[in-house]
Amino acid sequence: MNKEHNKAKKFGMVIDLDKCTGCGSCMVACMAENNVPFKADETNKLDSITWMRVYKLTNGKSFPDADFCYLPRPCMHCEGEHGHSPCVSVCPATATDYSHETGIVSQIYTRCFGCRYCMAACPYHARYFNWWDPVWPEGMEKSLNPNVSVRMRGIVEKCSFCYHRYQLAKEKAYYEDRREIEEQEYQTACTQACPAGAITFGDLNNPEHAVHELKKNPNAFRLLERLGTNPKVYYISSREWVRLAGDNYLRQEGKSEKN
Amino acid sequence: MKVSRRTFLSIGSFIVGGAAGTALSPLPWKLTDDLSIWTQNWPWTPKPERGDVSYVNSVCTLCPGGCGLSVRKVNDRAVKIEGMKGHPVNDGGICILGLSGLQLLYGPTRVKTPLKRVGERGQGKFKKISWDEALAEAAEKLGALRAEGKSHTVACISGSAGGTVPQLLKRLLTAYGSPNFMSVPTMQDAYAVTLKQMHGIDACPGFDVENADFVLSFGSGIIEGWGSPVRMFKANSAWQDKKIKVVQIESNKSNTAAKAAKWIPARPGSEGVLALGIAHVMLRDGLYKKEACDGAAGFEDFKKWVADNYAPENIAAATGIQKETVESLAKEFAAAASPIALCGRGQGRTPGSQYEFMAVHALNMLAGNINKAGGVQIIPEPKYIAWTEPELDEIAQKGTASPRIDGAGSETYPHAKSLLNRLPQAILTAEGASPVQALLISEANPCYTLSDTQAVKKAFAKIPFVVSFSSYMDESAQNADIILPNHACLERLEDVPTFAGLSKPVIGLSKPVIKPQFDTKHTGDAVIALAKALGDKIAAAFPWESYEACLKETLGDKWEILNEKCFVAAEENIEAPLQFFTQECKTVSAEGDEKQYPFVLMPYDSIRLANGFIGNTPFLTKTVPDTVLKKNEMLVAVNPKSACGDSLSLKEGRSVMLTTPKGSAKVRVHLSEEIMPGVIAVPRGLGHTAYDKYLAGKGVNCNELIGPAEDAGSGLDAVWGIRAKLSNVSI
Amino acid sequence: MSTSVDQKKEVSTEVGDGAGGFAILFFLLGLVASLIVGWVAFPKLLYSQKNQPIDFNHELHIGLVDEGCESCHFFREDGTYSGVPKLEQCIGCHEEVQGQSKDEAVFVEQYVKPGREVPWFIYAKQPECVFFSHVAHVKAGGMDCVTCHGHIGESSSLKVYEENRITGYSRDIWGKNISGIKTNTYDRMKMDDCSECHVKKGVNQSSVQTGKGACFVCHK
Amino acid sequence: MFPFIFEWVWDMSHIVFMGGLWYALTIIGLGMTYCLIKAIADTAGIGSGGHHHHDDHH
Amino acid sequence: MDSALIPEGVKRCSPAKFLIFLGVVGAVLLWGVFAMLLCWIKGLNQTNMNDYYGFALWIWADLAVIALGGGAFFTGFLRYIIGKDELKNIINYAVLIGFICYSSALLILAIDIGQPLRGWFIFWHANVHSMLTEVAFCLSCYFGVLTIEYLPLILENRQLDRVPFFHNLSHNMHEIMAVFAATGAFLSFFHQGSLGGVSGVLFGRPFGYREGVFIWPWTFFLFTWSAAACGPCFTILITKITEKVTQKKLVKDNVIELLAKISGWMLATYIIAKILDTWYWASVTAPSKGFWLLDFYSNNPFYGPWILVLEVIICGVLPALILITESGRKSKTALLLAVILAVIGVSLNRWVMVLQVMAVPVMPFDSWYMYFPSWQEIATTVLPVAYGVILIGLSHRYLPIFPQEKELNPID
Repeated sequence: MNKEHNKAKKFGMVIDLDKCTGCGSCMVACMAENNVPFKADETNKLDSITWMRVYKLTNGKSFPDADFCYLPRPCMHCEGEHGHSPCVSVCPATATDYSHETGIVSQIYTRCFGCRYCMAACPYHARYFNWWDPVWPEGMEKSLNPNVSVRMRGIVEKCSFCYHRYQLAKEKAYYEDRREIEEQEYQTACTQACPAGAITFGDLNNPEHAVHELKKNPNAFRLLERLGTNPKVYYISSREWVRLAGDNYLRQEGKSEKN
Repeated sequence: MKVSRRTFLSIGSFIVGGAAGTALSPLPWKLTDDLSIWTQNWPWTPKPERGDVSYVNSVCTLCPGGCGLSVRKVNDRAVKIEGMKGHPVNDGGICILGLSGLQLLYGPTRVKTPLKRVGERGQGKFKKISWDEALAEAAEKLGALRAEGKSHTVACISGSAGGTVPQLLKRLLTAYGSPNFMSVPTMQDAYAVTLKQMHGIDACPGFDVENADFVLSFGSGIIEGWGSPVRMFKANSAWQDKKIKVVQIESNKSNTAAKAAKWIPARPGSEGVLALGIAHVMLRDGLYKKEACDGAAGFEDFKKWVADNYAPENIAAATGIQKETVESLAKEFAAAASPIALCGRGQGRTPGSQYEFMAVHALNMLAGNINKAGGVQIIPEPKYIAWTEPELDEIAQKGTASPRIDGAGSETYPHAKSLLNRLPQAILTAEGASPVQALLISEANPCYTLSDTQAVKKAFAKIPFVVSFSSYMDESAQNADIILPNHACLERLEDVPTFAGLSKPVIGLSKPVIKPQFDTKHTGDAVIALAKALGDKIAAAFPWESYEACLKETLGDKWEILNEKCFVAAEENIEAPLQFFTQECKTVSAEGDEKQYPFVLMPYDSIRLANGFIGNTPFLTKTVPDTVLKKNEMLVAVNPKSACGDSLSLKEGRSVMLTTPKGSAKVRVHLSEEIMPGVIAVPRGLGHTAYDKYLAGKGVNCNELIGPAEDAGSGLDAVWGIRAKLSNVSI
Repeated sequence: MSTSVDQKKEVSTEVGDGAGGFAILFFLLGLVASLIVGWVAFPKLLYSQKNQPIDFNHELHIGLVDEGCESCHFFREDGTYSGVPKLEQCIGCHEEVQGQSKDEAVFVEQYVKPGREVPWFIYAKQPECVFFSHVAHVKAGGMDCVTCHGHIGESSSLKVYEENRITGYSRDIWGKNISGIKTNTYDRMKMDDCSECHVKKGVNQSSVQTGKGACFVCHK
Repeated sequence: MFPFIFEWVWDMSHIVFMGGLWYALTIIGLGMTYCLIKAIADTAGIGSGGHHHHDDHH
Repeated sequence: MDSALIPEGVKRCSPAKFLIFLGVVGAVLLWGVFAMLLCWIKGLNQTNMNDYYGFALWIWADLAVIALGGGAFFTGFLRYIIGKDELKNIINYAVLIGFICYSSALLILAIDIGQPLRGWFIFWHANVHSMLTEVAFCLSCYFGVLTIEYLPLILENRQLDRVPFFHNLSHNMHEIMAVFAATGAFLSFFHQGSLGGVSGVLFGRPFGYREGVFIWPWTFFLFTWSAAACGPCFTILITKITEKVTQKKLVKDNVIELLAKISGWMLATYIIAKILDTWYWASVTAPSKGFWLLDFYSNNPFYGPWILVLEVIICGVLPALILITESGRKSKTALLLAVILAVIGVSLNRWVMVLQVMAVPVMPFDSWYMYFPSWQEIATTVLPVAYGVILIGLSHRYLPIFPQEKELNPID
């Protein structure tokens, strides 16, 4: 291994649900950055590709005690045990992979042949299938980003933590004879766009990065931790019911467990 | 035919040999490989071209927010809109609409060349014409009207009143001889009237929300797009960090209410009463800032009036809020060091009730926060456009002296600058020919955004000549006779004065990021060309050779810095003496009979639905939840406990007829615990009939179900809802 | 599997009359024919031949510039690679026709004067799914151009561009040799060639699946 | 699938999996080759003389 | 007309009747082919699958036909390895049914994947950690074995058998059939198991996830076992149907009863293991992930607890009891009922292990969604059935499938 690759990074996110307003900027920033296609009718949310999806969580109570909260869900880039995230090990053609260097679950779209096993494996529904050919209205292909390839029909895709931005940041660093990049040089499109500043992105292993401290917040939790997926996206909420909505609990289990 | 044994054997051997040889050659293997590579490079899957990357700064004009943009380009393509770091309004953040702005720029809904109507009005049948033809035809029509002495029958609707382009349009009308320049009213107009009445000055409000430590919002969609959206999102995050209490008063649990520390679901329409109830407690218990209020004009009368009429126990029935809640709210508000009360419902795109604005503003005055940190800032109107008054010929003098069609500035509504909401009625009630013989529409879509759209369309049908400057084929452009398409946002140069409740307003410069994609013309240039074609004194009033020259001259020493930074600070706040009021305004109630219409329908705003002149982009519509839109059907939110008669049972997803005194529409029911029983929440921003397949035909335009409610105080549209009923869909 | 063979009568196995010889002859005929089709005709049919719009003399130019290949194929300030030069880089010297060559005249007349970019065919163009960082290889990795691009810099004329009719790839990606065998590092530019070097040098060998590079090292 | 392919790794999982696979393929392949060659030989009258005896199987 | 092709000593229906039969079933086949082409040309948007139901009708059909095709490997195993000689009278048909099932499974897989032209990547770029890789490899290899087992049968056609080379080839293949059968049994064991592993290893899907040994979850073994138990039941069922349609007795009762008896004991032991597995999963595995049994079955209109009762008790315990008792096997009605229930049971098990795994929401704020196949999915699923019927028709008409047919139906 070259020296510069010795220090393993673990890119992750901390999303402050108290700040998240559910405005959807992260979703659109992601679509615009990553050339996500759209159809005339996208109201069937079961076949609508949104790498970043904002879920609405409700506390199930009646008016006027009803409460709700938004929860943006990118790919969790699960580490599982030693990088065996739920989706990576099941891919029969090794089209998706986990990198120990960055902690990112990567994918080769051109390798994927569309068996959808990874989608079955992902409990977060973070993976999407291209049921249709991606078509842009005439003229609108001009807005496509050349740093991300357009995915063809018949394959699976998902959030990449805007890995191309990492590649570009590294290119700039190499040009300037640097081996490391700064925290601000690699930020995902959703993080950058979030008008509420609710998303923080960085290297969870690096004490100098903001996420390193934020993830230790006593109100921080991850989605479905009990499954052992070991996700790299953390959420913060001051509301207990929201924190409890992040995982499944048996009826007899005290609600105090996650205080 | 009997194949001989030998032939059979030979052919067989040849085939076997061929198969063996083929297998030993690269043919099958390379072909298999290449076919799979073909699927990886299907020619119909776009491959975006790579190239030089650059960033161009500009300012967003898709809403009044005035955010700074940083647009990423690859060669000559704009590929991504991002927020400008260091911009005073948004500092790197950006809203969902701004992010998808390239879809408007490159989208199929653009008007690509000047168009002339060939079919019936509203049919959407146009033919392409050249710019020369289009301008000549418009000038000829306008010239003819002027020659007939009907110059005052020409009106103009502009999306906003500020900035050089609206001012050029206004100047054109003045020099031509018409007083009828109208802008699309928003809560800013209601606030302007409020400030005029309560401080006696012409000014705009600024809200120093960043420094407030208690926020009392009367239905303002703080994170729904109110004010300058990104700035408000950032303020909301700062409040979360600093644990600042926000109290949201609203019958529907909006996103703002969900983020607020406290949600008070008051009866819809009673917000003003509630504000005065709070004022009552503050005055009664001496909790107001005495040094600010004592001795102010009308204070004693106000005090007595409020004491007599707005005791918390007396307003409980009207507001549905218990006495104790009002008491504690008043105490908390008064106890805060820098509290602020906000109003303007939802995004504040409709002006609202004057009574409510004044009542809420009175709370700010009582709290002594006028022109204080964390309070309401009184900011003068922008003054950088200082052109010499145009010289008027005889026709123009006569024309501009005639009364405005909308009644703004008349004795009844002396403070109003324009009352667009009164225009359709004025046209429809006029005897004989329409009082508007020609209409220019710029950056506005009245056929979609005005209340009672059916009436608006009827009124439009009576106008013989309509010119649209729209960049997009919207509902109003579709009803025009001639379309003179403007460059879209990011294609054009334009000054963007941004107030939008900013405590430190800015003047931005929207710079062209890319070359115009189609055969469009800057509206500023089109106006100058029209003026030149009309000749004489009208032409003389427009001495500039182009819009760019005009803008450069207008901005003077600001030009250079604007070009460099894209923004400069506007004027600082000004002194504002307090003037209290007593019974000048009345509350606005929902139209319709309570017995016949058991529900109250309220439109609600969502940041994911653009509801103004700009229509939703495909990306935006993609984010709309399936509890709002399912296929082409709109869902309205209703509390499952709502009483709606025996004949109808509310069920999730059920199709029902929603009827109001203004019209009816088939919608689906979304049961929600986040809304007060008896209220129906209808999303604003759906139901377009124009645009493209990504927007047209989805849902119902709520403005079709709601009629305008003229505010007795300001004359502005104060409608906030209407009575409604739900019934079974007749088969 | 037979269970009824038992009842079968004996079957003659006589072939006789030299049919066996015929069979062998036709077998060989088929074999040879298909081998010729597969090895000779097929590659000819598979690739279309395209001449570059104008010829270019690398050898001549490299003698005139100071910084070798990077003089024209340079890095931009953000570290991205500029690739094939744009017209503006050539215009400095080629505003007017230089020398006698016919291509030179065509270049100036048809491209420089109207300001039209030359639609070069790029031999080494990787497909859309590939992210390749020149700066990582040249600056950080210290590699030279020849390793991947061969001795194009020493050529005095541009070779014919061959394009795969099915995939649209340049033939240089798969390699000139139809069987895909390479003898030099620059004979082929497939994923395996990238990976071979990466494995040897130990670059980004971080995949949990293969212990080699993960997808996003080279793919986008 | 083959050692020269990118995804091939010389580890236990590959040895067990691919070992099993190639073992099965080899048996199938060898079995079929044997049958074909023997059938050709039988037909050409080499070896057993082309007449097999029917009592050698059931 | 085609009498020269029909095996000696048996009677077949008239060519006209046979052609009508082919025409009717062929029309259904063409309908399926049309739907298949739609899926290939226009893409999988022709189906009602979505991002929540990424595996749907087809994968169920795949798993089901493979389980039902298990009769081939298990009967082969019993006949060649264990030495149950009587089974030679049904092995041909078991092989044919297996061949149909497996070729259908491969065809469905080729339609089901989003990029059929890249399907070979599963072999080339194989990820040996994926259950699906194991499925693909073993499935295709085993299909090869089935072809090898089916081939001599084709060569025994009266006309083909006259060609000396074919005759010799068929003879030689028969000689070493035990080797192929053993390899087939080995491959089958693994791919039936790995199909079970497909959902068993999904640790993000608590409904499907099972603990197990080494890399194999319990479902791995349960799937193999259930296929061995229910596959022969399917063979019996199809044999009975064929007898009904041809109005002839084709296999002697003692053969059927032997197979039924073995199936019965396999089913009985399987269902005990299945109950143990369910119990352990419901009381240990699932609760550790925050679910208890009824969380998986309530709150939705379709996947109720009935599905568990039907699968385990009615279609598991009941047929097992019938088949392990001699009177049960001897009664024609009871035997038929038992094999039908067993076939339904194993199909239902595969349905649950594919569709319900997808349907159960894992994120607490997610919902149950229902799925209804589109006509294209139904047509492509019917396609292999039509193909199977045609192949059975052709094979029965022209090949000596049933060794006992002549004896049982002597021609006067």
